[in-house]
Amino acid sequence: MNPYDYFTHQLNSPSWHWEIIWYFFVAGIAAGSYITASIAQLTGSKAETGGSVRGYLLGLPLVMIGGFLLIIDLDRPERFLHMLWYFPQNIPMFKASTPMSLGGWALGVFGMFAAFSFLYALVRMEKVTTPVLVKFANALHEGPFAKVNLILGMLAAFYLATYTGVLANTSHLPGWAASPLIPVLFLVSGMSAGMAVMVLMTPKKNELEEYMHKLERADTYMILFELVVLVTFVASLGRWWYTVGSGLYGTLLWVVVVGLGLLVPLAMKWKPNLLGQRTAVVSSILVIIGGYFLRYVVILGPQSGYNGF
Amino acid sequence: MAISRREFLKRTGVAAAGLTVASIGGLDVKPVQARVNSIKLNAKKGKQYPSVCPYCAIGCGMIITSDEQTGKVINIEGNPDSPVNLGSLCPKGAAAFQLVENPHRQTKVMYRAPGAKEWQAKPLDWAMEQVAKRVKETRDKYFVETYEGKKVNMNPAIASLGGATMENEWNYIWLKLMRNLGVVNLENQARI
Amino acid sequence: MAERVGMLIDTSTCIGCKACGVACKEWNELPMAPEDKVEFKGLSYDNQGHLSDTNWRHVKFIEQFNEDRSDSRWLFLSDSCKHCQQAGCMEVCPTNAIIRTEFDTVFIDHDTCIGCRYCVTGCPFGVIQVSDIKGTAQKCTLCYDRLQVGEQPACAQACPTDCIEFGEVDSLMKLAEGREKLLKSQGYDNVRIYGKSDILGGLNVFYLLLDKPDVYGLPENPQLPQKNMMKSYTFSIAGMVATGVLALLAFRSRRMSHKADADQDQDKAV
Amino acid sequence: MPGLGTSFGRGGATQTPRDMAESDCIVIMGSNFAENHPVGFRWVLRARDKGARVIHIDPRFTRTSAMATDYVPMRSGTDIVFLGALIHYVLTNEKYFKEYVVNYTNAPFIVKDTFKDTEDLEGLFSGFDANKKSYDQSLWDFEREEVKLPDAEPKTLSDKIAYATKKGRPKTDPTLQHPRSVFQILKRHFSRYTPEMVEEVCGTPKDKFLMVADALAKNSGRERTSSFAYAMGWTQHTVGVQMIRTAGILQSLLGNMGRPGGGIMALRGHANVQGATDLPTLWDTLPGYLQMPIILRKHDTLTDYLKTESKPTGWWVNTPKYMISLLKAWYGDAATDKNDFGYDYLPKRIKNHSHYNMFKDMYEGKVKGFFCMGQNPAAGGQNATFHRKAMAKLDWMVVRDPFQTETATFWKEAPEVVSGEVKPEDIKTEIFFFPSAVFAETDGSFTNTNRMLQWKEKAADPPGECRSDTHFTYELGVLLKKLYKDSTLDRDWPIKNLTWEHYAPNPNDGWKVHEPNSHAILKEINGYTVKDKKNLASFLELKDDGSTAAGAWIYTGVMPDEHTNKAAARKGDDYLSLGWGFCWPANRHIMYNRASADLQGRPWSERKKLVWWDETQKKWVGKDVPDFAAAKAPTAKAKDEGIGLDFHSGSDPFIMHPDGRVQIFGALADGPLPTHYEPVDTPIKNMLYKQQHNPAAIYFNIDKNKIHGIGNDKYPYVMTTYRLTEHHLSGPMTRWLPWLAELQPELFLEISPELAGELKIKTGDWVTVETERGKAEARALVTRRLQPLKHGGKIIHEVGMPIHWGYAGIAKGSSINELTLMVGDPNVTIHESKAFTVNVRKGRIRQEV
Repeated sequence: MNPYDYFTHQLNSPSWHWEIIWYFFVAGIAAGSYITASIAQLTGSKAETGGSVRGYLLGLPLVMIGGFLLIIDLDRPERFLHMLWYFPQNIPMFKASTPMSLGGWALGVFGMFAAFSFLYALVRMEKVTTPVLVKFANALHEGPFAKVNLILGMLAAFYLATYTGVLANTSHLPGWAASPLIPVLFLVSGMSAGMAVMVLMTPKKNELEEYMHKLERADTYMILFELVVLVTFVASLGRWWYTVGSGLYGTLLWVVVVGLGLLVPLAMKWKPNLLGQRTAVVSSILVIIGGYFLRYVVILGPQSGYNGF
Repeated sequence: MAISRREFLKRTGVAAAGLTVASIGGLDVKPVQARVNSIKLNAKKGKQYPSVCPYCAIGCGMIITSDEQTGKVINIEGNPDSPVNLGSLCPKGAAAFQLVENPHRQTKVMYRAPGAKEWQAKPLDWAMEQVAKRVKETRDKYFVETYEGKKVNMNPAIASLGGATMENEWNYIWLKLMRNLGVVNLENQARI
Repeated sequence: MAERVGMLIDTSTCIGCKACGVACKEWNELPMAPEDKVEFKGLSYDNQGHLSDTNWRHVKFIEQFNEDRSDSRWLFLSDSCKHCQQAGCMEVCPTNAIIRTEFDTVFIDHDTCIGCRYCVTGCPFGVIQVSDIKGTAQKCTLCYDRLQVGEQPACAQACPTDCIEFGEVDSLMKLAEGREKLLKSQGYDNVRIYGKSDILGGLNVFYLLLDKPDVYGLPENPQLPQKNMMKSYTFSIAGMVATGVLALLAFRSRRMSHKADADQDQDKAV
Repeated sequence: MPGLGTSFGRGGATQTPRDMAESDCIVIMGSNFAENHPVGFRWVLRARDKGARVIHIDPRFTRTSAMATDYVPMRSGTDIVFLGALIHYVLTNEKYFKEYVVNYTNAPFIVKDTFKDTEDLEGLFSGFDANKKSYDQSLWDFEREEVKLPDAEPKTLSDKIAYATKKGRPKTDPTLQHPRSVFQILKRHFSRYTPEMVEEVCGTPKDKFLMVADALAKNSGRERTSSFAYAMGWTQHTVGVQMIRTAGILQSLLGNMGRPGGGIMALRGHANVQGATDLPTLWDTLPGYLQMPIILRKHDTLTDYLKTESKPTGWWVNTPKYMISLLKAWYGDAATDKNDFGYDYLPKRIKNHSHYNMFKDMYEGKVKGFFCMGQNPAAGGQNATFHRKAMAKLDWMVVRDPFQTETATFWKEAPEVVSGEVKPEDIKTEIFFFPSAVFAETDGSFTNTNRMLQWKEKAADPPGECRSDTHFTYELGVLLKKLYKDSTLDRDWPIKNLTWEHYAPNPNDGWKVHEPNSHAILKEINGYTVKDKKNLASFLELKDDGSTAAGAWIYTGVMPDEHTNKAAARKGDDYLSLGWGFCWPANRHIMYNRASADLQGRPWSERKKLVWWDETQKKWVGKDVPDFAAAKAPTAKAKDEGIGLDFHSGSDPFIMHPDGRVQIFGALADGPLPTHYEPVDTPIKNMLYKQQHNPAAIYFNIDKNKIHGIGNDKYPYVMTTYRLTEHHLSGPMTRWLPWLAELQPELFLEISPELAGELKIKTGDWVTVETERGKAEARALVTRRLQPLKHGGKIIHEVGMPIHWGYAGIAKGSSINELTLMVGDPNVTIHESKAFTVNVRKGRIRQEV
């Protein structure tokens, strides 16, 4: 009889709350939209890229918002540069053994690629016409360097979308450390949410109808994949499934994330005219909301019940 | 073997910026000069006074360090040279610093008039004179020279409680003063 | 590089008096816990519950009594940072604020720490918490400032029964092995040393326990958080490939079926 | 400390905590050593690590039990049955140290036939006066040879007094067979204290008792020694003093007294409670354990007093020297043999003026003015509500404390004021609150639990208007002397002639706040020659002709000359550290250490060597200062006609006693031998005698101070009260300290799961504990460290609460002294908070109303 079960309460929660939830969500969408837009850019026709290029508008602003969220989450925000520079020695601060250090750099690098593509999007939408910029943007997106730039950009995006999951795995809270599927879950959720936003951003023009169709299908694939990954994730948590699967977080997960965020949009994809014109819009919004609450549950669930939460 | 406890008295107080090899994961950087913030000990360097713990009767030896400029006590810990406790203390002894430096500690003489609802602050000298006057009044009024035919010279109207937490020197001059005022109601915690 | 110093905590002589905790607070000027947290916790004589930013040494109370009290024992453990050889907190700290000092102890440099809180969940023992007032991570420093002037940590000096013994780790290990033999001979059958090199490469502050570690709330086999990292990265790469392929599939297939139309358009356009 | 005083001659711990590391078996009973004297406990652990048995006997499994090799449960208040049964075991199984008992104790003495034992009178000794509730102790005297006096004329006053009061030497039977020998009386007295009786009365399983008996027997005798440690668990009973006596008898039978690793370790509670008993701010004694004059005995003149108090044989023959030296120290030149050195001006006690009588007088309006310094009766006094009511009757009151304690603010924060029952306007007491300096802001000496004076230095000036108590006393004395300067009344003689000015502070002592001259005070305590004010190096130099002055003869030697203050000596070593501090008397650390050597002066065993006779140097040598006449050979013959120490032989170690031996048979207010009586509030009746409670106990039926009596079913559970290591007594020195308030923030009730189950209480619930005296509420801590005990057929539950809380401070809570009873043991009028009965119910006090 050991009523003093010190073990379960001994670990501490880092008490990462809304700033981190929003950062994960925003970073997911930034990466997801960038990857989708880049794939469309590489595979799609000139007409299609007309639509997909709007995806690039998301990258830069969301990265900036993400960076801002990260800084205000710190207890000493004024020292955020310590993430990149080790002042006591005046050398760059780079530490492969911690995802947070790499994540910081990844955010920076991806921000650069997102900026290029953001510029390209403005060029394509004739918002920017200064020749040198136009030439530069086109070179990077249509010219010989397109493949290299977009591939590298996508790698940075992929890392940005998954490192947050790896960071959660590289900890001791049972709910986070038990299953290695969190990065995949965040990635897929980011992709589907990103695509959903791009769907919302695409104006009703018939020449984009082709592109819209592809986007819708990609989004459907992502939702299906996310469903699979989510279920396997909860199963792979083993005895710690309850941290996300039961109680308040459980209801949010099964009802909002899976139900509203995945199954309903899936049904809408299957019967596009369920709500007539507005089905696409509604399903995308639901996906986005589902994406947010997925992060809410996966971040707060495993922390609840520990000191400092 | 263990760093000897007697080191304590030879406080060098040199704030060495330690030279460390910090293992920065991945990138092995040249020895990192551990920039240590202002070492607390400096703040605690001061004049040391051997003392004895005021709590239980084991009589643990203590070293009180007080700051030379401000005259304030800045640290109290066990005296490694005392054979009673070899530098160790119990939780009460270790917290003795807060017996000295504590915002809840009273620093003003307070007076409560009969029937009053609140304290009033009063100067120390005034209070001392009042107490002396009260003692004389009460003693003179209720003094008993003889009782049941025997010479007793006692003063039943004044009582005193307390003593086990104060020094021998106080106990001695207090009992000397009280006895010579005729007080018989004189007690301390040895009974409780 | 000074020698590798640490502390042996021999729970067979710990009387649970919490002098170590108070001495640590006195020396490091740590305040009382926030008013609302100070209450009767019902955890036997432990009303603090765990280490925190204002409590760097916490004494645990474990009552082991069977129904008829024939087998009765009250275990105490003075818990603090273990200054591990492989320190989870140090490995995950993104700003290198947690350094290995010349005494081989783990020290948080409060001028570098940015309060990101990653070390709080990096530590397998739940030792670290970030202070809301100072905004930096707080934990036992093994009295780094005292060590530099040749003194032993405040808790080791305060411990009335010499349960916390300070010294060089290898000589302490010999002392611990001697104590282990003595205690076994006196009938303490499942006494063991917790913190040899099998645990995170060896703990500089290690324990002589009277029972299994989890009775004391210590993990049986703590690991660095990085243990999960590689597996996690491999899965994320697999995930990347999967989503990449799926996305490509979704975007390219349409092009296949309409390849003909595209060619036609080209013909028309040309 | 009459328990140890009556048995061995001095009221103080006989060994040092360090010496317990040499014990082969340590029995901790009536004490929670690890909890309340944690640093002293290191030596018990060192003994345990060397293989010693550490046995803890206590109603609760505590921090001490956690460290002990064996834990033995028992019901509070039944210690005499347990210890008596140990004596019974030692006697019947012949496990006593025969040579030690025959020669060093009064076992062979033959008692007069007027003595009748409790076995004959069903729980009473002969000579009991029912309405005076006291014994005529003359019936318990020994059969004596006729008196022999030295032929030389008595030179000094002490000799004259001794000649006048000398009695014959008691008759003895070294074979210990004589039916009226102390040995046989003892055997018969404890004949019914069998292991079965222990199981019946104490609730301790028989096998556990026999394990303790066997461990003690195995670890005593020539080669091995055992020691006992006790504290409030023994003293706070109506039979408290007799509990200590029982242990004294047992340890003497086992031959453990005066030997390394043996003896009785009295663990005293306060930093200077030993000092406050040596220099007694107590009602019954003068410094150095001299009796305070009282009209109930022949104390009319100095000579009457000395005849009554001085003992013709043994060390106390010197009483006149000490009394006259004290008076010389107080009145200086004004004290001459013409005015009996001012003896008549000492106030005479007219009755028992101890703590409860003081508050009874206060309650009845006889006490008008009250000094309360460094004590907290409003929460620490038994039946605390009564204490507050009494203080409300005062005209004026002075409170000195670093914090606003419960006593300082009873008129506005006490529960009865907060609840509106009592209005501040109705409390007419005028109160002066003086903030006092704390230990770090004053110099001076403390006397610790093994009689060692240690000097502490002033480390800082007290803040604001805080002043030390010594400063307050000195200033008050100066003011009073000024007020009485021109008085011609005879009764004011003592105030005018009191030696006081030499305490004046030294203005350039380097501090802003100047303290009175502690060195001058300590010098006066130590004693000096009147003519040339030269410090005395030993109490042997004290005279009874007024040529010497000494505030407290037992401390003489602490300041052998003007420059050495032995209390400030700081050269320790790894055993008795004679170079650290000063142990009274004469720096002896282990008292009665002559008993560590046999009749020829050789140590009983090489392993337990302490003090022995060195034939070549012709004096006693060893690891400690010999507690014996330095040059008196072990083979020296006792002189029947001699007085003082001449009356003793070279093998009478207990020099304070008239016969130089342990008083196994030693008269006290409630009998010459310890007898088990049930506590005043007890669930079951006395299984041993018709007499239920201590016949000589002192009761106070005043206000709501009601007794529960025996088997009162309104209050079925036994309650014991105790201390925690994180707090100090009623709390003023710890509950205001954040670091300690945080460790134990709230009052709790420890309760066994069995009882908690019956009352449907879980850990953390609020519970209310009730007695006739009052109510207290606490959080429940359900724990198996407490257990119900079987007494014959009946199951008795025990609960416990720590004593530290009160309605002021950072950590607030009910004071358990709302529950306790004002009742006194006959010898020292100490209360019985360790064993009384209560009722426990779920919920808070307020809920019910």
